[in-house]
Amino acid sequence: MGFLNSYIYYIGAFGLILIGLYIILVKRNLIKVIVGLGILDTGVNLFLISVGYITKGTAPIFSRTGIDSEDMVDPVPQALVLTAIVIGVAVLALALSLAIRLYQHYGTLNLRKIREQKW
Amino acid sequence: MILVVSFLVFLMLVGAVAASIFRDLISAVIAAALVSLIASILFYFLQAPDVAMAEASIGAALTAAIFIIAIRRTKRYEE
Amino acid sequence: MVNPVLLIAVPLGLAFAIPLFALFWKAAVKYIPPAALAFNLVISLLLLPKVLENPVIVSIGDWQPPFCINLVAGPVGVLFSAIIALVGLLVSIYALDYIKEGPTEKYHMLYLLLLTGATGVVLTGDIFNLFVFFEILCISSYALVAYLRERSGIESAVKYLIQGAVGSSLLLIGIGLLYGQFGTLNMADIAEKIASASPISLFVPMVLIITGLGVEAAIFPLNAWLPDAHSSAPSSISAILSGIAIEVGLYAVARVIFTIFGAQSFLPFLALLGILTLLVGEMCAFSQNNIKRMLAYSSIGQIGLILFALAIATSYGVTGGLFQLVSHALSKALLFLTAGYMIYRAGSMEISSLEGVGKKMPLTCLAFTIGAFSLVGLPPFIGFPSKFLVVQAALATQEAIFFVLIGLALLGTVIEAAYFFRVVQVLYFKGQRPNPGRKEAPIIALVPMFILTILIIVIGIYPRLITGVLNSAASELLNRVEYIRSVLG
Amino acid sequence: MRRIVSILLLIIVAVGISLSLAKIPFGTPKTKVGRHYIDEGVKETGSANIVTSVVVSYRGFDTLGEVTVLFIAAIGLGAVLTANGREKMRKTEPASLVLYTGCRLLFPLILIFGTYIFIHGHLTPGGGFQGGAIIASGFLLIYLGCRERRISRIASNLAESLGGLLFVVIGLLGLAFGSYFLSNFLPKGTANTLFSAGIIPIIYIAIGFKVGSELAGIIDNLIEES
Repeated sequence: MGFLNSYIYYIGAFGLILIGLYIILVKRNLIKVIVGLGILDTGVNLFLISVGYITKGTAPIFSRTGIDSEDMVDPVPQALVLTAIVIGVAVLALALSLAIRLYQHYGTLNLRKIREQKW
Repeated sequence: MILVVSFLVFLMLVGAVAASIFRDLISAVIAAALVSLIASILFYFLQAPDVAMAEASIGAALTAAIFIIAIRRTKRYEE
Repeated sequence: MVNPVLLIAVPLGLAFAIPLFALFWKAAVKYIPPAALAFNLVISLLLLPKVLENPVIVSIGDWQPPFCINLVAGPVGVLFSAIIALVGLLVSIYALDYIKEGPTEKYHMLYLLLLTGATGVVLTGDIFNLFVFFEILCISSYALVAYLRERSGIESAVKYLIQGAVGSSLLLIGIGLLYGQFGTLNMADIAEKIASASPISLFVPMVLIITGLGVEAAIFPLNAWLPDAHSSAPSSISAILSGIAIEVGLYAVARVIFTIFGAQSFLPFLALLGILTLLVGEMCAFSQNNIKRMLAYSSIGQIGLILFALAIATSYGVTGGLFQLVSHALSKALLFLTAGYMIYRAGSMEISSLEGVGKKMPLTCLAFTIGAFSLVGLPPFIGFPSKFLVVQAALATQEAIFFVLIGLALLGTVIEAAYFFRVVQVLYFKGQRPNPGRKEAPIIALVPMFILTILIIVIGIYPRLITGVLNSAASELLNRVEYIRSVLG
Repeated sequence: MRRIVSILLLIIVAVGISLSLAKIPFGTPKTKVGRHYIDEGVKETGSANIVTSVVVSYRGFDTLGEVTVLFIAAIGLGAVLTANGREKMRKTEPASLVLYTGCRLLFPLILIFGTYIFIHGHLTPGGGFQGGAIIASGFLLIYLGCRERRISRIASNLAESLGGLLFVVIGLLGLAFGSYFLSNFLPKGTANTLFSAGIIPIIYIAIGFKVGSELAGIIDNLIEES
């Protein structure tokens, strides 16, 4: 139980990161690869938030008076993750528009078949 | 509490694996949206309500929508 | 007192205003990027004498570092922002005529934002802010590579985007690990605390961050995207990607290694990577028939040489590396700009189809030849003093490994000379077609080529014009204690 | 072959990261900058939500970069998907009456909810990004339910452009009045009231409009047949 207590969020985050990387490296379909990018992003965000967590902490909002500021979790990773989420959705949207164009040109999304140029 | 979190993490990883396995891209996108949604619940447990809101609205809803629009304009099944 | 934040804020504001201009006065849109970049050039040149004495540190918001994001306008930052503004200005003048098709106002917006992102990367003093500006740089270049919407452009943009996105995720993980250990994101603050951390826990974030930045900097195993992207983008964008984007990536790598980690033991490995990059690039360039792919591979080779010079990590070596970087930025921008119109007139990117172009467009081809000679390192062009300085620095180390590596680098230069001379020979001495009808590039495209040529020759003859700046830039990169002191006070 | 190499690579990544995680135990306070923000944030910025004060004030420059990234994505997507010639829009079946009426009823409510989220960004969880995303999802609903309706491209460009300009101009005003870019030059008021925290709500409103119109524009561009 102690192991789970201290590592469960890290396990989730790095599980997502590794699965995302696996999809990107192995899958052939471009949309699938983009799904993998999304999962990778989610994993990174979860990792950043877990870094800032304090056991039995509270959200860093002084919504009423008398909240003990000692227990507040770190606000900085939350700000970073807000930025990272928006950047992630921007990259995904651009990637999807490229995928649509690619499909119009080649009639397929299989990255192994689209090899006009050498790597 | 810790059991709930463990179960959610397990479910999230299952969702991610499912997103990698499904050959129907729409199902894969739904699985990825499930991952985002559970991640947003985890953000809430980690005392980050701002991030939870952003992840639920941007990560789960809008991303899934643009994926589905893009799939509608390309091909639904992975070859 | 000129505030360096204007270098970022003003182009950003103008880029946001372009949609408004497009509504009311569409013809004016294409003059906005040159205006913004000319403004940046003036500001950078005004800042330059001041920062040579003392770096200018400005905060964003009312707080002091490390509690806010700060800009560090030291010699390195201002030198880079001046080069970015100069090359960007010349290329944007060239693009006034070159870019006629497609959604041009979107092109101009993305172009201006790309250069703003590059300026932000070189000026910022905060590692997460560096990530954000890096993303601005990368995402606008993905979109610009695909600008022509041809098969090859879309395909290479997709490859570029996937590799770049994975790279930036790795970079973000590395930043997260650093934040978890030190609880701060300010580069000077991290650098100050890093001495107390154990090396094994630093190694992983360092590798992740360098891998992430290395994708954009095109260091050897991570540069699969580069030849495709550089050859299928519009020529003006190829000039910027080769002349600015890779250099900014290299700057970020150098800043991370020298200032944040101070990793001396990592440097020989980096020198080796640099030489590998150089050899791979030059050999692939030698076997190309497509002129833009040849230039792209030659960029990889040059990046390898710069990386090698930076990894020598003596004052000489870093100065040489920065000099080589400036010389590559000017020469490669010139080469891509001239190649753009040569391809346009010849109708094909194959080198063999350029036969006789030397008689058809003599000025453009002369500029191309000067750029090529400068890149090879012939006097009296800028490439000569820069390569000479690198060789001198490697010999001054008195270490066997650097002797061997610089020998390999010279071998690479020989290969480089071979393929550039082949192109020049095709341009002038092959094909006796009887149609020497003169058709030069338009005058507005010749002006930037002319200015670049003049700069290449003048700095080649009087290298002292910039060696002073380069020297103090090198000492800023090498002296991390001074950097920490000037930021944190 | 490719699969085996990838798995080996992943194992190396996993081992490396778990080595360095040993230095970052979960759940223990380990921050220095964040502590300062929690202790001084309300006094210094006047915002009750510390995350908002970090996003907009302490790290406002990141946020400026971030809206720029979204702007670039919207423009780049438009540039990639711009039709080469004039092609016709695909005919689609009209939505059923229930869907149509439901969407039209829900749309203003969603807009109000999004606006509430970003106006109260400095008091409660939420802010410009979340509110903007909610507004964009309202437009998504309109696209799905009432297919013949489109937001005018000019209005969305205007909102995008003015939102971004407002952000930069506020920053430059801060440079003029407070001698720092993005300096909080307005009175900060008392924390936990709507009119407090100086420039923070204004910037969040600008971000809300910008993010909302950009995301709606992205959806619009993707949905349109080209």
